[in-house]
Formats: sequence, C-alpha cells, structure tokens
Amino acid sequence: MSTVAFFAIAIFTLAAALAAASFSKLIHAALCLALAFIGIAAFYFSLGAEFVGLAQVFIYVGAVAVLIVFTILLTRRESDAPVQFKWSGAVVALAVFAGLIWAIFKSPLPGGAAPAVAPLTVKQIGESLMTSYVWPLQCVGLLLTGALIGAVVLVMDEKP
Amino acid sequence: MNDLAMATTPTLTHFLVISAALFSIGLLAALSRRHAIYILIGVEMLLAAANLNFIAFWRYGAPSPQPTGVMIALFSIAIAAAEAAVGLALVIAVYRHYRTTNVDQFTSMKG
Amino acid sequence: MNPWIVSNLWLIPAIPLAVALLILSLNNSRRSVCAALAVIGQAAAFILSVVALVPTLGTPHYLAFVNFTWFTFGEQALRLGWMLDPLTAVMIVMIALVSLCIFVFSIGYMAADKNFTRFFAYLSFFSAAMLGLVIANSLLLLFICWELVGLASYLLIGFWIDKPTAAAAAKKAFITTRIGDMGFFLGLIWLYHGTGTLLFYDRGAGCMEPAALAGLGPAATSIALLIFCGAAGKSGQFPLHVWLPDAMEGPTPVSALIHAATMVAAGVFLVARVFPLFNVGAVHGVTASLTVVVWIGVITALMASLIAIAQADIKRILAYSTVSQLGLMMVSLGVGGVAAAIIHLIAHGFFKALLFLGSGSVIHACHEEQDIRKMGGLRRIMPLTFVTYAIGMMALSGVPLFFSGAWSKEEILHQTAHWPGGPWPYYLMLLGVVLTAFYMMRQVIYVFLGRPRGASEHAHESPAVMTIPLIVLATCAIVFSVLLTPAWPWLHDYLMGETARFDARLLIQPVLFVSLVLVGIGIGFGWFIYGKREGEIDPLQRAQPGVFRFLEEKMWIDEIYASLVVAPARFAAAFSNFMDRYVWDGFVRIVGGIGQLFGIITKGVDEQGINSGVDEATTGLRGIGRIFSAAHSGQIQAYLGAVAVGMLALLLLYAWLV
Amino acid sequence: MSGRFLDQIFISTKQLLLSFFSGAPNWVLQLISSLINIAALLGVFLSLFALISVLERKILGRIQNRYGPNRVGPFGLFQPVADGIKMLIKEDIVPLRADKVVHFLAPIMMVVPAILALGVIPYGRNMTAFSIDGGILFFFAVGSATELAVFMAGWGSNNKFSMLGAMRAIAQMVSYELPLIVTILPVVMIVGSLSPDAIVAAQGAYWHGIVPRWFVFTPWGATAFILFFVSGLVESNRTPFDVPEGESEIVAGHMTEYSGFKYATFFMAEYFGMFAISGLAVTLFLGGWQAPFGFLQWIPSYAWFFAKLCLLLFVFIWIRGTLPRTRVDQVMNFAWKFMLPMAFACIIAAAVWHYQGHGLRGWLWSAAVIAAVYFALSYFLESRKRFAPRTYRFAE
Repeated sequence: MSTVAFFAIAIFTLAAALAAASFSKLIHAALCLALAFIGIAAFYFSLGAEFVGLAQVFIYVGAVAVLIVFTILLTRRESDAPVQFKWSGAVVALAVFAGLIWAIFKSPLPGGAAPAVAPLTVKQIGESLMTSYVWPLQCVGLLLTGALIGAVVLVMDEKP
Repeated sequence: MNDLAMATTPTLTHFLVISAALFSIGLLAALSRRHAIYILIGVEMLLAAANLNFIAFWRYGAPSPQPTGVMIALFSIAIAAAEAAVGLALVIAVYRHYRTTNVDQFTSMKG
Repeated sequence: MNPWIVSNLWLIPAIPLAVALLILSLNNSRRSVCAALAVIGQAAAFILSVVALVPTLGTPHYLAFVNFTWFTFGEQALRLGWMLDPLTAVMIVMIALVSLCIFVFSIGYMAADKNFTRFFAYLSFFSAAMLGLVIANSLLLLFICWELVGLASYLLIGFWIDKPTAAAAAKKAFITTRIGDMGFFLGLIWLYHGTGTLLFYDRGAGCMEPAALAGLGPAATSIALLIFCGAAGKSGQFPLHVWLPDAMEGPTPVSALIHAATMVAAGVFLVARVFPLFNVGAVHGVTASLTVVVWIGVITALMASLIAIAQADIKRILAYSTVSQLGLMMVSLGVGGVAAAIIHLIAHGFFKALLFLGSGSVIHACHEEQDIRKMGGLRRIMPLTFVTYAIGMMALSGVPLFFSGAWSKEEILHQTAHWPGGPWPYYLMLLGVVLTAFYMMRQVIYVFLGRPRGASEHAHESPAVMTIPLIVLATCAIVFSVLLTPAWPWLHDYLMGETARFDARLLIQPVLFVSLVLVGIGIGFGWFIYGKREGEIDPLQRAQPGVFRFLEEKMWIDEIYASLVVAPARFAAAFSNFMDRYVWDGFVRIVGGIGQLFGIITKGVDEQGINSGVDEATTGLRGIGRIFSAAHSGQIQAYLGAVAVGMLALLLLYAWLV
Repeated sequence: MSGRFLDQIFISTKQLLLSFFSGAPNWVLQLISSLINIAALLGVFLSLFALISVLERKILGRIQNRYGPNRVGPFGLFQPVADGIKMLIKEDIVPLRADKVVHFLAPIMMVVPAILALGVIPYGRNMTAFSIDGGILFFFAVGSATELAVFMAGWGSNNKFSMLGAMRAIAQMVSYELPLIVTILPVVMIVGSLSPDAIVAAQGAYWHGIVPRWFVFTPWGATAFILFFVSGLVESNRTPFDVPEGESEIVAGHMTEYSGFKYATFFMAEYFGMFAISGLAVTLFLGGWQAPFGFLQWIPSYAWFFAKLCLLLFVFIWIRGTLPRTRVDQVMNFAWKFMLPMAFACIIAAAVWHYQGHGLRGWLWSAAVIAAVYFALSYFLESRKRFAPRTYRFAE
C-alpha cells in the first residue's frame, strides 16, 4: 500500500471525524461519523484485516449509525438547540493528543514496512474464534444478549 | 516527521499517529459538546481508535499463529455495539424523564 | 469398555434439571403440561437409573467412573466426575422411584394450589440435585449438589411463603444445615490440603483410596468429624436436629420427599461414601470418629423417639420418627455396618415416604387438619389409606418377617450387638425399637381407630392419583423385604460385593426373637394405653404430666438453643452497642473535647490580636470542602475529562520513567 | 470445445481488451480490469432494469386482465426509454425547509450500495466482478448502508410523511436483516466459506447423477430459501411489505419529496436491490450458475444464472400482483416471532443434516427438526386475542 493511499484515507477519516465532532447539526454529525467509520474500515482493509473492516462497516454503518439517527429522531426536540461548545474540552483533547504524539515518538517502535505474512482468511478467524477464543466469544454473546434485553427494558414504556 | 512523509509505505508510527488523532477527536466530541449523543459519538470514536491500534500492532508486530489483535478488535467492536445500544437507550430514557438531552442539566448526582 | 450408561450417567440428574428449568420458563397457567413434564422427566430418570443398575448386578465390587477437568487454576486442575457402584446404583433407583411416586401424588395433593407449576419446578430441581449428589465422584461435586439440595429444600419448605411459620421453618432449616455445612466445607478444604484431590476414585489417586488415606495420618479423624458435622446437619442428628420437625410446615409431598426418602438420607449416604476416611487406623473396626458417630446416633435415636411419643401433629410424629431412624442408621454406620445402614436407608425411604404420603392423604381428607387428637375412625372412611398406612407403620415398627423395616433394623441390631466398643448402644437401640413401635401404635390408634372426631367427620377417600403412589410404595415396602432376609441377604451381599446364597436356616436368628418380643411389647403397650382411649387428654399426660410436658415441648432444645446461642449473640450485640455508644463514643468525645479546648485556646489567642484566627481557618476548610464537592459535579463530561487528564498524567509519568 | 468457448466468451473478451495494455504497470492493469468489470455490470443491470420495469408493468397488466404498455416500439418495449426521457426533463423540486445536502445525497447513497453489492455475485464460471474472501459479508456490509440512505431521504425532506415512511422502512429493514443474515448461516456453515464462488462450487455435483446438489433441495435449504426470499421482499420494500411507501397512507414514504431524476434513482435503487437479493438467493440456494441437469451443462453458465434470476424476479412481480399490503405491526411481529426462530431452526437443521452424513437420513432428520419447530411455533404463536381491539403505540 502506498503512502499516497494512506494519506488519502487518513485525511478522509480525520476530516470526517472532525466534522462529526464539530458539526452543529446532530444529524450531520452522525452521518459524518458513519463516513469516518468507513474510513477506518478502509484502514483495516489496507492492513490486511478485511474481515474486521467488513464487520466494522456492517456493525457501525449498518447498526450503530442507524441507532444513533433513530435516537436523534426520538429526542428531536433538542437537536436544533444553539451550539454550546466547551473550550475546556478542546484544550484537554489537544493536550491528550500532544501527550500521545510525544509518547509515540519517544517509544522505540519497529520501523519499516509491515512484515510479509500470509493473508488472514475468514476461515482462520473462525477457527480461532471457535478454539482459543471460544470463552470470550461466549462472554460477548452473553454481553450482547444482556445489552439487548437491557436496552429494551430501558426504553420500554413505564406506563403499563 | 520528515522521514515519515518520505517513507514509501506507511510504518507503524503512521498508524499510531492517526489513531492518536482519532482518539483526540473522539475526546473532543465527548468533552466539548453538551448533547448526550455527541458524547456517545465521541466514545465510539475512542473505541475505534483503540481498535485501529490493535490491528496496526497485530500487522506490524511479530507474526504469531493466533491473530490476537484481530480477535480483540472484533470483540471490541461487539462490545462497542452493545455500549451504543445501551447508551442510546439510556439517552432515550433520560430524555423521557427530563425532556432534554443536554448533559449539563443532568445534575441529580451533584455532590 | 464402560457401558453406555456410565459415560452418560450425568443424564440422570440433567433430565430433571432441564425439566425444572423448562417448567420455570413456562406460563403459570399451563398446569397439566408442567405436571406431565415433571412426571415424564422423573420417569425418564427412573428408567435410566434402572439401566444404570443393570451393569452393577453382574460384577462384584463394580466400580466405574468418569472424571473430567472442570477448570484449571494455574497449576491446579479442579476435577469433577461421576461414578457408578452398587451404593450409587441402589440410591439412584430408590430416589428416582420414590420421587416418581411423590410427583404423581403431588398432582392430586397440590391440585388446588395456585403455584402448582412452581411446585413442580422445585420438586424437579430438588430431585436433580439429589440424584447429582449420589452420582458424584468428587467431594466437591457432592458438596455443590449438597448445597443445591439445601437450596431446594429451603424453597420447598418455604413453599407457602405467605405463611409466616413456613418462612421461619425454611430459614431455620437453611441456617441450621448451614452450620453443619460449615464443618463439611472445612473438612473438604482440609482433605484437599491433605490429599491434593477431591475425587473419590481415580485409579489409585483418589482421596478415598488407600494411598491418599495412608498419607493423611491422624488428621483423618478431624476431617472425618468435620465432614460428619455436615452429615449431622443434613440428616438431623442430635445437636442440629431442630430444623427437621419444623420443616413439616412445607407441603406434605415435600415432607415425604425431603424429610423421609431423600434429603435426610444424604447425610447417611455421605458418611457411607467417605466411610474409608472414617475407618482410617481402625482397631477392630473402632475409631474415634466412628465412636462419635455411634453415640451421636444413639442420642439422636432415643431422644427423637421419646419426643415423638408426646407429639400431637401427625407429621411431627413422623418427623421425629425420621430423626430417630436416621440416628439408627448413623449407629449402624458407626459400628461398621455400612451395608446395613444403606439397606435401612432404602427400606426407610420407601416406608417413610409411604407414611408421609399416607399422612398427606389423611390431612388432605381432613381439610388440612394435622392434629391427631382431632382425627379418628378413618379406618372405615379411607380404607386404602388405612391399609397402606398400617403397612408403613408395621414396616417402621419392625414387625418381623413380612416388612422390609424389620429385616433391615434387625441387621443393624445384629451389627450393634457385636460392636467391640461396648454393649450400651445395643441396649439403648433395643429400647428405641420398643419406643418406635409404641408411638407408631399411638398414632395409628388416634388417627384410624375409634370413632370419627372433629375434623375426620367429613373426610373422604383420596383420588386415585394419590392412592396409587401409596399402593406402589406399600408394595415396595413389603416386596423389598424379600431382598433383605438373612436367608437370602441379596442386597447386603450386593452392596458388599459378595454373591448371595440362599440358606433357609439363617432365616431364624436370635435377634429375630428379641425384636419380635420388643415390637410386641411396644405395640401391646400402645394398645393397652390408647386402645380404649376416651376424652381429649392423653393417658400418658394424665399419668405423668411433668414428663409428658417435657417431651411435648421437645425437651426444650429450641429454648436451650435460644438461651445458649441466640441470647449470647443478642448479648454480644448489646455489649457491642454499649461499647460503641458509651466507650468508643466517649473516647471520641474526649478527643473532641481536646479539640474544643484547643479551640478555646486559639480563640483566646485570636482575641489577643490575631483576627484571622480560627474563624478564618474554618472558613478556609469549608471552602476546601466546597472545592472538593464541586468535583462531584454530577456532570458526566467533567468526569470524562478528569479521566482524560489522569490518563495523560500517567502517560507522561510512564514516558518520563522509561 | 465450442461450449467451453461460449461459456468463457466474456472472460476471453476481457483478456483481449487487457492485452492492449500489457506494457502498463500492475496497478494500471488492475484499475483497467476493475473498470471493465464495473462497466459490464452497469451495462448489464441497467438494461435489465429497463427490461424488468417494462416487463413488470406488462405482467401486472396481464394479471389484472389488461394489456399494459404497448404503444412505444414493438410490444411497448421502448417504454423505458420514454420514461427515462420524461424523468430527465422533469423539474427537480427541492423543498424550501429541506436539509439540502442530505436531501441531495440520499438517492446516491441509496443506489451505490446496491451496485456495490452486485459486484460480489458470481454471474458465471470465473465471472465474479470482485472475488473476495468475505464476499457474503461484503454484500451485507454495503447493503446495510441503504438503511442510512433511507433515513437521509426521510430526514432531509423535512416532511412528516417522508419521516414516517423512513422510520417504517428502517424498522422493518432492521428487523428483517436478522432473519436474512441468519438464514444464510446454514449455507455458510455447510460450505465452510463466506466466499460466493466457493458456495457456488459446493453446489456443483449431482446426487445419484440426477438431482443437483443445490441447497434448496435440502429441508433446511428450502426453509432457509423461503425465509430468505420473504426477508428479501421486505428488504427491497416490495409488496406485500411495501408499508414504508404505502400510497394510501403516507403518499410515497421517504420518496414523497423527490421528483424527476432523483425519484428515478430511488426507483432504480429499489430494482437494483431486488436484483442483488435475487442474485444472492440464486447463489446461495439455487446453485448459482450451475446447470440443473448434467446433460444441460453445454449451455453457458451465465445463461443459467440469468435464467434463475429472471425466474425469481418474475416471482417478485407475481407476488406484487397477487398479495395485498400487510399492516405495520403484522410485519414486525412476523419478523421477530416467526422468521427469526425459524431461521435459527434452519441452523440447527443444517447441523443435524451435516452430522447425519448429508444423505437420506440427514434429510429426514433435518426435515423433522424444521417440522418440529414449525409446529411448535404455530402452537405457541396461536394467540387468543386475535380479534381483540388493537392497541396503538406512538413514537414520541
């Protein structure tokens, strides 16, 4: 993968993310979030993790973004309120960014291109999920079931 | 930074920087907006940044028989989905109660 | 190698468990579906149990087990397993059969209850736990099932939760057995420490096999006694027996299931299962731990028999009789008669379940009346119940030749008579036999003979769904005796791994005459005293009011506990309260006083000229408090920001250190 | 040999075209190859769209005992051209209070995933536009973006009918996405791959030389196929599940405020979605491009694929001409209470089939599983309040 493609995806992703963080209309922010996730999925593709990329698009764009816009719809009364921006948050975020960058450049990281490895097939992932990672898989299954029931209970009408 | 821009293929550092930037943008969204849904959007971005790191370290680290980084990213995506579902359900429940989604007004827990 | 059933033995408890869960998930209104499910599940378990019995019949000393690793804990692998040997085989068959009868009976008995389905779920759950307990090849698995049995019995005893006495009885049962289980758990941990495994049999490496036992040494006695604590709690032995009679607050099928056939048998079964542990270092079959078992059993058996004489509640009499029979089994275990104890356990399971179900039938017929003084003359009204109840009564009393109870009891007496530890247990047991026959006779006369009184006037025979289990159990109680006679002691030899031979000469034993005489004395005495009973006052009460009151009040053991255990606890609480309120608080006040003193001094200093003195300092403190309180803004973003800043600080610290 | 030539004629043509650029660097070659694929896809499916749109009107006409379009060209076959010209020159109206950007992007967002999804379906031997390992997952990943597009259309129009339609559409699409995905799992399980090519290859042989090994001929496959097809009807908002655009209730749902070419784009996206779902159904259950009988293998593989595709499209149209529209709550209840459990039953049945050795025994066992679940569901869903008054719930 060339640096050009990398920078193209990076600019796309970061721009979408920044837009998601700063657009005043909530619905635009949510749609930009979906775009940013597509960008991240492109990163996964470029890193050779196609399955994760597809899962990312599937789950975030197909499910989470839809959930978010639905929630926006259900809480619509507020969505056109005037923009309130806390600059303290921006300062903290910037400081964290600076700290992270400093830490990245201070730590000894392997340089150069990624080592050449055989592409990761879906079958391999499936086998890993069913052997070494079967317990985490079951736990995640339980967690998702719990989240499903919890979410339904939370938004259920309190009136009988 | 100069040698970064010069490299013909992106290195681990490239991805880490992008991930750090994404993380900070997520933090920005979570910290500086008053609408509860922005916070959730920010948190989703934080998780995505972490996932990007996992994948990058898996790709650039020493080859291992188990695709650990990919697995953790997958589980993390699943957990993020659960988090989004519950979080948004909470937003709706809170909205029904307070008739607002401005987090500055949820102050019942003020010490 | 192993038959199919050995590797699939887990199905036996799993089926009732699955049924229990299924019933719980069903709608409360699907009553017939639930009952059918429970009965089918139990029948399946019974059939599997019989299938499991088959391979053990062929081979003497049959022993098969399946072990597996539950989870690995660092270096330690925690292993569980199930096993099949004659002991397990007869226990599962007995439990499954008795449970099946009780399930069927419950359909009729609980027909009008609004929580019908929940009841069957609990029953199935209980049965699953109990079956799991007896097939366990690991003390840990046994303990898990043991606790599940405890939980199930708690749920079942307190089934009528809106009845305060039932709730109290459930709590009492749970807490009392918990005391014993504490000992059991300690023993379990000690055993694990000593042997490094909790599997009973593991090809020479199990904790009940000679290698491990030899390594235990003197600790074996202590471990055995600790485990016996658990057994005593569950089987209602002397210091911990108090819960069992109170547990009669539950529905009668529950009493039959828990307190007759199965749960109380768990303690006896446990001792039988870990008998090698008790037997470590035996001299002529006598060890310190076994002696304790014997004497606890003797005390329990006699005390319970005596109390039973003066009780008026039909189920309480049976409960105390259960306690006394369990004491008898413990004596048998203690004197080394493991097989005799198990035989009596099984025989007792049949006829005591029969008696309880019979009493349930009576109670049902008398509109939930349990006081035997208000019954009578039911012989003509409920002939089926009467006949089966009489069979149960004779089996329990030990009327010789035709009733299973007689042979098993005789076997125990035989064992006890030859105990090298001393003759007294034997004599006391003989007294116990007399008392048993006596109080059973008293009960039968009160309930079934004479003329109808009070509650029994409008009684009626129970429906078939209730009488058929009675008939099945009564048949078992009689037919079972065929396997027990000394002439052909099939069950005994099967348990001990010998081949039974028929020898008619052995049928007549000296002990037979002894017990015949004793039972005769007991029954005759009962007939003599109660046969022509008139009036409401018990003849014994008229004769010896003091003694009778003592027995009627259960020897004041509950009251003794109240004063010995509960009162000190209350006192300790009051004492702590006193200490807290007056001593420590006074101390705090003194410290506070010193502070105040300083305050006065500083105020003085302040008045001397420093205007920004104490007042300012306290204002400052309040301000600091306000600052800290402001940190708890309730604002989620503030918290998130704090986390981010904290993360940044950690990052910087890390980067600086590296 | 001529059969083989005919079968691979499109591949050969593409190779021929690529050979003109043999000197170019590798990435240029890849780019050109992709462009050829895309052009072919768009060409084929746009023509198919035109054809089907007129055929649908004609078939519906026949069903309703009338002629349908028959004025433009022979048998009215040039009707789509006329329609296209009409759509292009119509005025494009954007509501004043609309969210302009979102309103503009929605039709594009709608049609792009549908076209992308078409890319992973194998149309014939060696004829997959983008042959990737996780093709099925790709299909659904891009397909799930249409929900967002529907929402954008509904929100951007700033119209209550649009919003209602969008909410209905999203609700039913999200609900039916679950059975849709769960029903493909048995196939993926049996084949052991997410790649459409592998799935088609796995359906290649014939039982006893006669019955093709298509998954639709197994009990679980047949059930899964029916469930998949019904879910596909919902996903492409076709009758009887066209609740989101029910004319009599909410004008045209999320498309109310669209006109001219944007409306045509939505229309096209709906048809492309239909093609994609049908194509996937053919790939997963009907053996893809495999011939139904061994002796018919000389007919080119793509012909078989499009024959099957057209058959499914005909069923779509047939259903539209036959069934009335369902109610919103019925659609949702059906998804969660019947479709989803049945889809899970298919998984179990497929596992049973697999472990009983793919033979007659497996066939009977898995049929038994399906039947058991079906009757159990029928029993438990039999509701006593069938004729009770409806209760309404409103979104706030």
